[in-house]
Amino acid sequence: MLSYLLLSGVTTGALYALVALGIVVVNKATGVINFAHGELFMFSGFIAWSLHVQMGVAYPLALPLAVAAGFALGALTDRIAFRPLIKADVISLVLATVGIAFVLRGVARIVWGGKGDYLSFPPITSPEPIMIGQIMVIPQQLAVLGGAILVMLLFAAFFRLTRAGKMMQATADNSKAATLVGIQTARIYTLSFGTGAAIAAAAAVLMAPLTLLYPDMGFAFFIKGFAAAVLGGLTSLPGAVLGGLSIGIIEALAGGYIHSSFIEVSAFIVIMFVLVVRPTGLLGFSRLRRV
Amino acid sequence: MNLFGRRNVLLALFALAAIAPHFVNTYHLFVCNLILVYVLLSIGLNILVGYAGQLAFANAAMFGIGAYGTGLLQVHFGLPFWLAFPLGAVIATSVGLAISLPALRVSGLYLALSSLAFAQFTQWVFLHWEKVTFGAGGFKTPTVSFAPLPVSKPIGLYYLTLILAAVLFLLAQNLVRSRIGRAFVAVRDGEVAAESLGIDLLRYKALAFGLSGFYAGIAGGIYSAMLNFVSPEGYDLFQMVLQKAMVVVGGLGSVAGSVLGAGAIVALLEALREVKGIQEIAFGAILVVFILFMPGGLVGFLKRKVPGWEEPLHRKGAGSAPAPAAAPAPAAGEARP
Amino acid sequence: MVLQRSLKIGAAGLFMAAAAMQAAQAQAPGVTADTIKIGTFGALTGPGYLYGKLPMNGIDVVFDEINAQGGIHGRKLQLVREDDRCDPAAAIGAVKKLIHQDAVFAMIGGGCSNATFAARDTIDEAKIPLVVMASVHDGITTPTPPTIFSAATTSSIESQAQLEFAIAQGAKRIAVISMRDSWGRARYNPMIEAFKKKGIKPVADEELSPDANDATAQVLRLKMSNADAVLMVLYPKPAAVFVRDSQKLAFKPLFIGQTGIADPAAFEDQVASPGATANFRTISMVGMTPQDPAAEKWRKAIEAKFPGDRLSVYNLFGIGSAQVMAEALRRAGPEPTREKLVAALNGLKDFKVDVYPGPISCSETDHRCHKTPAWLAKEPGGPVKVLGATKVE
Amino acid sequence: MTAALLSLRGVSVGFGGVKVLDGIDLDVRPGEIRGLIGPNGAGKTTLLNVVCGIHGPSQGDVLLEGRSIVGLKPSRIAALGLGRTFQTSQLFRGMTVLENLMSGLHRRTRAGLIAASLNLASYREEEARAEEEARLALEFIGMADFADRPGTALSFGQQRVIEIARTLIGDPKVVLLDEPAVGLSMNRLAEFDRLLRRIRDEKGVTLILIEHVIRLVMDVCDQVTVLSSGRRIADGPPDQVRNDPDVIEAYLGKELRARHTAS
Repeated sequence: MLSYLLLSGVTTGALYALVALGIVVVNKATGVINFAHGELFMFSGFIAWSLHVQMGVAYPLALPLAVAAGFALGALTDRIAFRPLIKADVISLVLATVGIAFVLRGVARIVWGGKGDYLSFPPITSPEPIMIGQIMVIPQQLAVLGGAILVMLLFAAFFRLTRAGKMMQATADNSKAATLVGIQTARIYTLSFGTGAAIAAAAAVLMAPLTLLYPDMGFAFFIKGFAAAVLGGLTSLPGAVLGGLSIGIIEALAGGYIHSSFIEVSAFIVIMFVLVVRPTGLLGFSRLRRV
Repeated sequence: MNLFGRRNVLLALFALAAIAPHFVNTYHLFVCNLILVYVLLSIGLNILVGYAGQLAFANAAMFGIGAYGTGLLQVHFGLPFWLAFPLGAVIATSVGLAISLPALRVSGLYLALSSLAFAQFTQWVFLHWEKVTFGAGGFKTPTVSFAPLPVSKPIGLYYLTLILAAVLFLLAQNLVRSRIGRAFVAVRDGEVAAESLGIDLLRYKALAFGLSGFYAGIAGGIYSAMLNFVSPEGYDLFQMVLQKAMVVVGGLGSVAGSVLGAGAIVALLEALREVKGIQEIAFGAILVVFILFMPGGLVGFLKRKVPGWEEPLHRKGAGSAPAPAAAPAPAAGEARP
Repeated sequence: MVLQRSLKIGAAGLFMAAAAMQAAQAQAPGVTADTIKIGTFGALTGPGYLYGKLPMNGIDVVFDEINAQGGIHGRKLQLVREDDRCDPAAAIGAVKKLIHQDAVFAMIGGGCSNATFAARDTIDEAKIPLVVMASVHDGITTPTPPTIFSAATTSSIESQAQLEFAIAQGAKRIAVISMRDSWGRARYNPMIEAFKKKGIKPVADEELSPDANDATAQVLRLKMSNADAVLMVLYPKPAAVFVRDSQKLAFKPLFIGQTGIADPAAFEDQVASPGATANFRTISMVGMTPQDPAAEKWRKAIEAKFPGDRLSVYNLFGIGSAQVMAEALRRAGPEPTREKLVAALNGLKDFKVDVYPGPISCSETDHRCHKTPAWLAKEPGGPVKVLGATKVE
Repeated sequence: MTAALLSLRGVSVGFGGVKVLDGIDLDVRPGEIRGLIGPNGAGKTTLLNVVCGIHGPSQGDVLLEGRSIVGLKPSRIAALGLGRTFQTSQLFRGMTVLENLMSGLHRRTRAGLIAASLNLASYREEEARAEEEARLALEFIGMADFADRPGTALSFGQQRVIEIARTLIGDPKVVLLDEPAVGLSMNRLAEFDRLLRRIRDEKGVTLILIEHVIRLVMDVCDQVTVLSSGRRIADGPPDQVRNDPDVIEAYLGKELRARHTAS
């Protein structure tokens, strides 16, 4: 039983990790949380559905198109709800992204809400479960896990190796200094929001066969992804993956060994305690209070 | 004193609210009462978020605790509303105080998440502690009676809410202009600097959380009586978003702003009934546009446009007569970055 | 001669106009010489829109059809929608607005259980006729309200039927998996009552959240309990996750759904795991699925009025309840009052509605007018079959 | 010789194996203006943070009037009479200048929740006195005209001075000033010099001045302590410290020291 539960924890955790990665990429450069991240995820998923299922665009083309659409939506979010408010207080920023989330949800309800309650999306892999050792797994779940690790590695490399990545990192560390050395922080912010949403779009395409698509799916994923990101320290990519997997495993174990009614709340209880003990998450730097 | 100064506008609003029941229909009375409940909620939340600067997401949960407390004390112990109601507020206040403890260790987005986690936990308790809370189906509460007074329940409840909102408005208004209000703002604007002046962070964070819990508890008790029904749906994250929107739209760090914000958002939601099917889109878009083009909220706008509208953090003219404002002092609004 | 005739016509016309004016003055709120205003409330926004907005779309196409045929006693039906966001306070606000502000004559509505339940006092007080379209909470119709009638099978009816079906199929060890929201609890509580009445206990009682993406823990626990039938009180999404994970873990009981999953063809797609739905049966308060040839008329109507939409079971909820209301309005006569409408609703006996599996029968003492849910099944790859309708008392 | 007002006894601080402060001893007598200088990274600000209670020392003790204040909350230490200012402006942005000063009175006012929210007479009197006192404090620094402006609308130098006044109004026994003269022009510096002396002479407050502007330190301080790499390398009157070879080395490096002594 334990092995089943751990495996299911990992496969569910991979979903959360993929969402958390997008949240972290945005937070890393801008220091804010995009509360519309879940809706960007949902919306890109629906775009992919329309392309692939309705218009019959082949998968290898539908995926990059959806990712591009995600990027555009993310960049738009930056232009509308972040950049003009860069000096505003956090709560206004949060609310502005919440406003965007409402708009996206409403539009999705009008466009796709009448097409069925939960839209199904064909998997990229075979739908038949396969055996790994003693355990049956749905191949799509492995695709999600692989996707999460791939995105993590890709972006870790991106931040270390590419010029754009280094500039994003520098902006995150000290935006004033970054401006002084000639980095156009505004462009970096757009890039970060866009990239975060692009990750959300890729995540949506990978996950949709398992999660189905519906206009209100975003928030449930956002809150788990946010929790995973915070557990991982908000700016760490491996932290986001670790946070996501931890939440998945906590939920699976609580469900298996206590009762299924504890699944939804277990992660939140753990988070309340973890944050009291480690106020900046598991992999967060315990920053000195600076004046 | 300017004709459209703060005090006059608020007095006019109060007078309007006091005579409203005589010429509105049942539906409008319900909406007016709803506005007053949200006035209470957003004053409390503004103390916590606007003044003390704590990015907490637990206010809807405390609102729920107030409502459940008031309702359950009546249902389980047969207490009369008039006893259960203050007790419900006391329970919400204590929960508010309790959740301030983690707030001393975590701040910013971490506080946001831990309070969000607390809110989710509260929802879970409402749903799962069925023996006490009756679970997801909720429960009906007894109808409040204003027995010796010759008023119907909706009218009686409306005036009760109006009186409480007015009194608690004044108390909050006095409080934020005192050393306590200044301590809140000091904690918000610079924790380390505040401590260096001898301001105890734990004490003032706890006080802010406790006060917001108290206001939310009072609001919750009235809300349960208004609906005669308590169930978990009313205290979820949408509720939290509404309250936050009121505080931001009205003006962070302004008690009067809370009144305006609550009125504006409830009225907006009711007005949006006219655009069936796109309320979500309209609400979200209006929220974004408002935040973009009205920094400082409605009160920020009034401060810029209305000369008599001032919201100092001390009692004006309480000390020696203030030096004549001969110096070309810029208005508060212009100095905003 | 001509003059006489025209005088006659003129006099008749005058008389009719006067009568109409008199009638207009005496008419009930929401009724004019040529219109009847009907209100509807439910979630237009938020996840509850499936049970609000979509049934309302169904009401719309029924009203369009009736209006195209000249309306009811010459009056066109107008629909006024109000959003309740699935929230009790918003539902009370919506109903108060419909009654006191929009002054509707009667209502068809109610999507979310708690919201409608909370609004009941307001409706009872104002004595406005309401035909419930989708809310299933028993408290809406029990104890019998003065003016509320339910065209939806109430939760106790479906829950009881789910259990009886399992027993009839020879299940010995019956388990329950449910959502812990108001929709789920409205069905779960009467289900547990039904168990008690039969003198049996569920062998396992698990919970699954509406947004769940994994049900491994639940499946493992149910498997350990050796359940041979699982009563599912779930929306299609968690149900799909549950059935998929059951197949993955080789757990093959009889899966018994309810109206929430009343489209077995869509469900098969949602599960997307070949063969997983072989043991799936579901109860439904509508007797047809959207693919059914009998639903052709409604499919065309919905798709024409709401371009891009597809006919869904949720639309059918509204289509059914609107026809019940329309019939009652017809029976209430050319000078309708709310009292007459309530009397007409009370008098509905064995009224057949195409989308419902059984007839609608109301009485003075019982306003649960729809008691005949249907059983549906679909062999993987095959067509949807209606196994039959059971009348529950 | 009077007893020390503020004493450090062997204070060490380490972060992750790196010793930022190493066995610092320090005695500041009442009425003194003490300079604390040292090159970047010498540990000056860390020392200040230890005294104020923001970090605990890993070893050693800090005494205020002979009482250990280690382990007390910063707000408690402030209440015992230790004030400070910061390297960057820490005026509260949501307050006017006057309100900033009034918040400096926090520990000397008493009004509680009930008195304040009910607007009781006792509270009104206290509030009136507080405002009066804040205005006097503004006069003391010559900025009475700025009372109703938002603090953040002023120049950086003005903000620093207001911050000092905000600390002083709380009637501290000793105030730690963290680089207060950064960004002051030469003319202003002379004014500032006078202000510091007035603070000591008229208010009787002991000052500890952490400063990069060596001229100011040498002019105004009675005693100067020099830190380098977390250690105290010199302690004494300005003239003595100025010529201390270790100090010169710490500031200028070995090579220059050789040249310096040679010339």
